[in-house]
Amino acid sequence: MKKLINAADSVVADALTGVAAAHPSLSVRDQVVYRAEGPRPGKVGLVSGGGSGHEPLHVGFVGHGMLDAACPGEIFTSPAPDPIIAATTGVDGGAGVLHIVKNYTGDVLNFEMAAELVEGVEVASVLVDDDVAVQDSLYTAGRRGTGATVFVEKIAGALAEEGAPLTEVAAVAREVNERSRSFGIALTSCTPPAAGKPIFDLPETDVELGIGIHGEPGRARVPAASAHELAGVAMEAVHRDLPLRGDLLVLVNGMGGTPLLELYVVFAEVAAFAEGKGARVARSLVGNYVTSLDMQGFSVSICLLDDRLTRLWDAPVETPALRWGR
Amino acid sequence: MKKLINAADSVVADALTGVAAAHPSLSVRDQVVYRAEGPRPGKVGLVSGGGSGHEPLHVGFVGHGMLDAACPGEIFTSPAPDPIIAATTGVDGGAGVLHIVKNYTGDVLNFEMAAELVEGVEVASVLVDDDVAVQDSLYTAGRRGTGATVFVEKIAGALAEEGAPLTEVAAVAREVNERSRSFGIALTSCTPPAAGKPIFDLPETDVELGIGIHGEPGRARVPAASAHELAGVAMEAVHRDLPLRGDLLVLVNGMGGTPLLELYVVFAEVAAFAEGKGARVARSLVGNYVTSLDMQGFSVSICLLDDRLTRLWDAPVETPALRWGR
Amino acid sequence: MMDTELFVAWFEEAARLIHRDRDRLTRLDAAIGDADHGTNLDRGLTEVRKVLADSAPGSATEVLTTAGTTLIRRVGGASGPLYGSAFRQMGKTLTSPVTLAGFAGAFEEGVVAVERLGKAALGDKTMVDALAPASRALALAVRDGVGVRKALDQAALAAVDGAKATIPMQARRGRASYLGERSIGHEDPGAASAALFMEALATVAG
Amino acid sequence: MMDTELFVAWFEEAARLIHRDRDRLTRLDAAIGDADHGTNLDRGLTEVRKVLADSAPGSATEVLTTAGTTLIRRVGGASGPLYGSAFRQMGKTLTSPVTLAGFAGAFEEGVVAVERLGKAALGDKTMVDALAPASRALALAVRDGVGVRKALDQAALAAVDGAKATIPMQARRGRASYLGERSIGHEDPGAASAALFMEALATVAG
Ligand SMILES: Nc1ncnc2c1ncn2[C@@H]1O[C@H](COP(=O)(O)OP(=O)(O)O)[C@@H](O)[C@H]1O
Ligand SMILES: Nc1ncnc2c1ncn2[C@@H]1O[C@H](COP(=O)(O)OP(=O)(O)O)[C@@H](O)[C@H]1O
Ligand SMILES: [Mg+2]
Ligand SMILES: [Mg+2]
Ligand SMILES: [Mg+2]
Ligand SMILES: [Mg+2]
Repeated sequence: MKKLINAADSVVADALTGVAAAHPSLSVRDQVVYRAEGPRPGKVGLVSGGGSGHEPLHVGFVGHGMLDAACPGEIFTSPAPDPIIAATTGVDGGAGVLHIVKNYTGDVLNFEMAAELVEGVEVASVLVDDDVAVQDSLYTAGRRGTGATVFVEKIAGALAEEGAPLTEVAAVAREVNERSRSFGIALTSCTPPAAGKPIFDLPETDVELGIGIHGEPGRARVPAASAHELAGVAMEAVHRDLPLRGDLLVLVNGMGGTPLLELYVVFAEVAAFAEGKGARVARSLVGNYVTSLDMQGFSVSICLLDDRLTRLWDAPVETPALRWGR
Repeated sequence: MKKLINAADSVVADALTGVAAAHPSLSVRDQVVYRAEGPRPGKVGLVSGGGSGHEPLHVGFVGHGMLDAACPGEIFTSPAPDPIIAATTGVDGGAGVLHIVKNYTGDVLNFEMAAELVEGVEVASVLVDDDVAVQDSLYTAGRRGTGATVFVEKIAGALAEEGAPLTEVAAVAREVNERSRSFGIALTSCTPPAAGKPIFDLPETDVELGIGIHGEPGRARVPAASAHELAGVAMEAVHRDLPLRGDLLVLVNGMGGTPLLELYVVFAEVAAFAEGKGARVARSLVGNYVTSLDMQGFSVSICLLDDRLTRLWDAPVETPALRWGR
Repeated sequence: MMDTELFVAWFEEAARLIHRDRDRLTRLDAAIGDADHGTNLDRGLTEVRKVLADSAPGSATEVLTTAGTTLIRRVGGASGPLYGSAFRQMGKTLTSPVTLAGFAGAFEEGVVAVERLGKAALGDKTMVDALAPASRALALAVRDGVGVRKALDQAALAAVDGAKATIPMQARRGRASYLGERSIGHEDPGAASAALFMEALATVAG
Repeated sequence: MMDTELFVAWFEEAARLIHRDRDRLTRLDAAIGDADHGTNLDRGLTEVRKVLADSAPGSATEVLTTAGTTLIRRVGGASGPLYGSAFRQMGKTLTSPVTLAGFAGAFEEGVVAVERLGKAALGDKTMVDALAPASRALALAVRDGVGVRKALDQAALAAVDGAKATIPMQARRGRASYLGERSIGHEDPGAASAALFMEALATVAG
C-alpha cells in the first residue's frame, strides 16, 4: 500500500489540519468541522457526519447554504456520540438542529445516542437511504445512504438558509430522499490505511455491481463491460425502482480513483438513457463527491425535481466542494 | 486495463459529448469547447489546449473569467493546428486572442503553426513552463508546463474580463508564469486507454520524483516515504528555484487517482513548510485540477502573489471546475 | 465471588486479546464488512484500559459502566454503541457482592440490550450469536450449581461455538446484510470479538 | 525515374508498416515518452491513405504536400508537425520528372525542415538521427551513380542503423529529454518510425 499519509492512525486528524489550513471559512475543533462564523440566530442548524474516506462528503459541504457542521469519524467508522453532541450544541441558533444521517447501523446508533444525550437543543433526524442495490427488507439493515446525501444536504441547507423552521427543513430533507435513488459500480476495491490492502480482490476481468461507499463488496460480480453497458445497468436499477420522469437532478459520482474524463463518458450515457425514458437532465453534477478512498468506479444518483426543489438546488451555496451564486 | 470507456479511440469524443450534456454554459463543436454565449466584442479571447487526460484542464476552465475556448487533443497528444485555428477565430471579439501554451514540443509546434495560419486575428502567445523537475537548459526541451497553467488561465482570464488589451493580458500571463513553480511526485504510473497498460512500472516500495503530467517517468526513483517527507521534497525543489516569501497562492494538485483525503494531508505539510520559510498561504486550491489520467500522486504549485494578482485571482469565475463570486 | 479486581482484569485481558487478534478481526470484517472492526475495538479497549487504570473504580458496577461508557465514546461504528450499551447495562444490573447468579442475570440483561439496540435476534449473524449462547451457558451453570471458573469456561466455549456457527449464516443485520447470500461462508467479526471477550473473562477467572 | 505512383505506393506501404508496428512504437514511446507515438502515426497515415485515394494526385509534389498537410492536420503531438513539414518541404522542392538526384535534394530539404522546426541536431536522440543518415546515403548514391533501387535500399539501411544508434544517446529534444540520463538505453520512437518510412520506400521501389 502506498499512500500520501504520515501514519494510518493519524490520517483523519492530519487531513483535518489541512482542511483548516486550506479553508478560512471553516473552523475545526475536536474533530468537528464548523462554519467559522458560527451559528446564525434563528436559523436551523444542519449537522451531518459519518466515517471518513468519502471526501469531500461531509466536511467539504460545510458552509453557507449547506451544512453548519460535519462530524468525520475514523476511516469508514461513524463518529461516536460526543463529537455529534458538541456539533449539535455548537451550531444551534435557537431554531433547532437537523441531523442528516446516512442509513448505516453505526451512523444510526451513534446519532441516536447523541440526539438522546444532547441537552437544550431541539433535534430532528432524517435518514438517507437511496441505494437501490440493497433490498429494503426485514432481512437487511435497509438501504444505504450514498450519493443522494449531497442532494439532501444542499436542498435542506438552502431552505434552512431561508429561515424555514425545523419541521419544514426536516420535511424537505425527507422529500428529497424519497425522490432520490442511487446505484454504484466498482472497477477496483479500495485500501483503508489501517487494513493495508484492498478490502476485496477484484480480478482484472471483472467489475462489482451494487457497491456501497465503504469498500464492502457488492451484490454481484460480472465481466467488465463498456461505459454504455455499465451506465445502462446502473440506470436500469434506478429506473426499475423509481421510474424516471420530468426534470432530473443527476449526479455522476466518482468513487475517488476514477479520472474525470471517464466520468464524463459515463455522464453522456446516463443522459442518453434518461432521454430515452422521456425524462430530462435539468441539473447535474459530474465529479468526485461521495467517494470510497481510492476505489475506481462510479455511482449514479437521480432526484426527481419539482419547481421548489429546483429553486432550492439553484440557491447560492458556498462550501469547499460545492459553490455557486456567491 | 479496466476503464469506464466505450473504446480507446472514442474516449475523448465520448467525454466531450458528456461535457456538452453536463454544461449548458459550454458548446462543443469539432472537438473544440467554447463558451456557449460566444465572444464578447472588445474582450481579448483566451484559448488554451493540449492533450487530453489532464481533466479538468483545460475544458473545465472554459467560462466567464477564464478561458473562451479549449482545444482538447487525443490522450496526451496536443491538438493539430486546425481546431486551434477554429477556436482562435471563433473566440475573437476584435481585441485579439491569447494562446496559453504549456511548454511541450508538440503543443508549441501545433500552436505556432495555428498562429501562423490563422487569418484576420491578432494572436499573442504565452508559454507556461513552471516544472522545476526539468533542468531548463540547451540539453532539454525546457521546463514543462504543469499546475501553474491554472494560475495563468485564471488570472489572465480575469484581466481579459476587465477589458484589458491583448498586450496587457499577455504580460500578466507571463508574469504569473515567471512567479510560479511546480514539482510533482507519483505513487503509481497511469494507463492510457490506447496503450492498455501502465506507461512505466513502479514497484510497491517506490515513488517517482519529478514527474510530468503525461505519465512520463520522472528524474529519480526513491523509496516510498511519509506525506511529510514527500511534501518536503517537492517544496524544497520549488523553494530552491524560487525562494518562498510573502503571500503565496498554493495548489496541492491530485494526479487523478489520489483521494482528496490524502491531498489534504499533503496540504497540511505544504502549509507548514511555507510558514517555516516565513511565507504565508494567502490563497489555495486542493483537489484534482491538472491530472494524468488515473495516476496516483500529487504536485505542488506555488505562485508569489502581489496585491494585483491576488485581486485578479479573487475576481469572479464561472467554469465547470473553478467557480466563485457568481 | 467475583470481585472488582476480576472485572478490571477482564478488560485488561480483553484488550490484550483484541490487540493480538486485531488484524484477524479486521480481515473478517474486510470479507463481509468494511475492514475496521479490529482497529475499532483495539482503539476502544486501549482507551478502556487507560481509563480504568486512572479511575481506580471501586465496584464491579463502576468497572462495567466506565468501560461501557468509554466504548460508546471512543469506538464509534456499530460495535461501539452495541458493546458499550451491553456493558453499561450489565453494570447497572449488577449488585454487590457479585455472585455467579447475579453476574449471569446481569450478563443476560446486557445481551438483551444489544438485541434491542441492534434489532438483532439469534441467527442474524451478529455478535448476538456469540453472546446469547454464552449467556445461556451461564444460566445453566447457575442452575446446575457449577463453580465460577467452570461456568465461565463453559460460557467461553459456547461463545466460540456461537461465533463459528455464524459462518453458514446469511447476515440480516449490519453491513454484512448488504451482501445477501454472499455473506454466507464467513465468520461474523463481531461474533468473533465477542468470543474473545468471553475467553478473556474465563482466563482471568481461571 | 520515380513516378507519381511510386510516391502514392510509398505512403500506402508506410501506412501498412506503421499499423503493423503500432504497438512497438507506442511501447518505445512509453519507455521514454508518453506512449502515443504508434497511435498518433497510425491515425495520421490511415488518413493520408484515404486522402490520397480520394484526391488522385497528379504529381509527386502533390502526393508529398497532400500527405504532409494531412499529417500536420491529423496527427498532432510533436511528430505530426515534424513529419508533415518534412514531406511538405520535400514536395515543394521536387521538380518533375523526379530523378534520384532530384529526390535526394528534396529529401535533404525535408530533413533540414525537421531540424529547423524541432531545433534538433544529429545526436539529440530524435527522428533526425534516422532521417539525416538516410539523406546522406541518398547523396552518396547519387554521387556514385547508383540506381534508384539500390540507393533507396542503402537509405533504408542507414535509417535503421541511425535508429539503433539512438539507443545509447541521452535525449536533448522532445519529451525524452525530461528523463535526462534515464533516457539512455532506449531506442527513440520517432527514429524507429522514420526507419519504417525509409523501409517502405525501399520496398515499393524494389
Ligand atoms: N444491528 C446489529 N445488531 C447487532 N450486532 C450488530 C449489528 N450491526 C452490526 N453488528 C455487529 O457489529 C460488527 C461490526 O462492527 P464494526 O465493524 O466495528 O462496525 P461497522 O459495521 O460500523 O464498521 C458486526 O460484525 C456485528 O457483529
Ligand atoms: N524537437 C524535436 N525535434 C525533432 N524530433 C522531435 C522533437 N521532439 C520530438 N521529436 C520526435 O517525435 C517523437 C515523439 O513523437 P510523438 O510521441 O508522436 O509526439 P509527443 O512527443 O508529442 O507525444 C520523438 O520520438 C522524436 O523522434
Ligand atoms: Mg465501519
Ligand atoms: Mg504525446
Ligand atoms: Mg466494520
Ligand atoms: Mg509521445
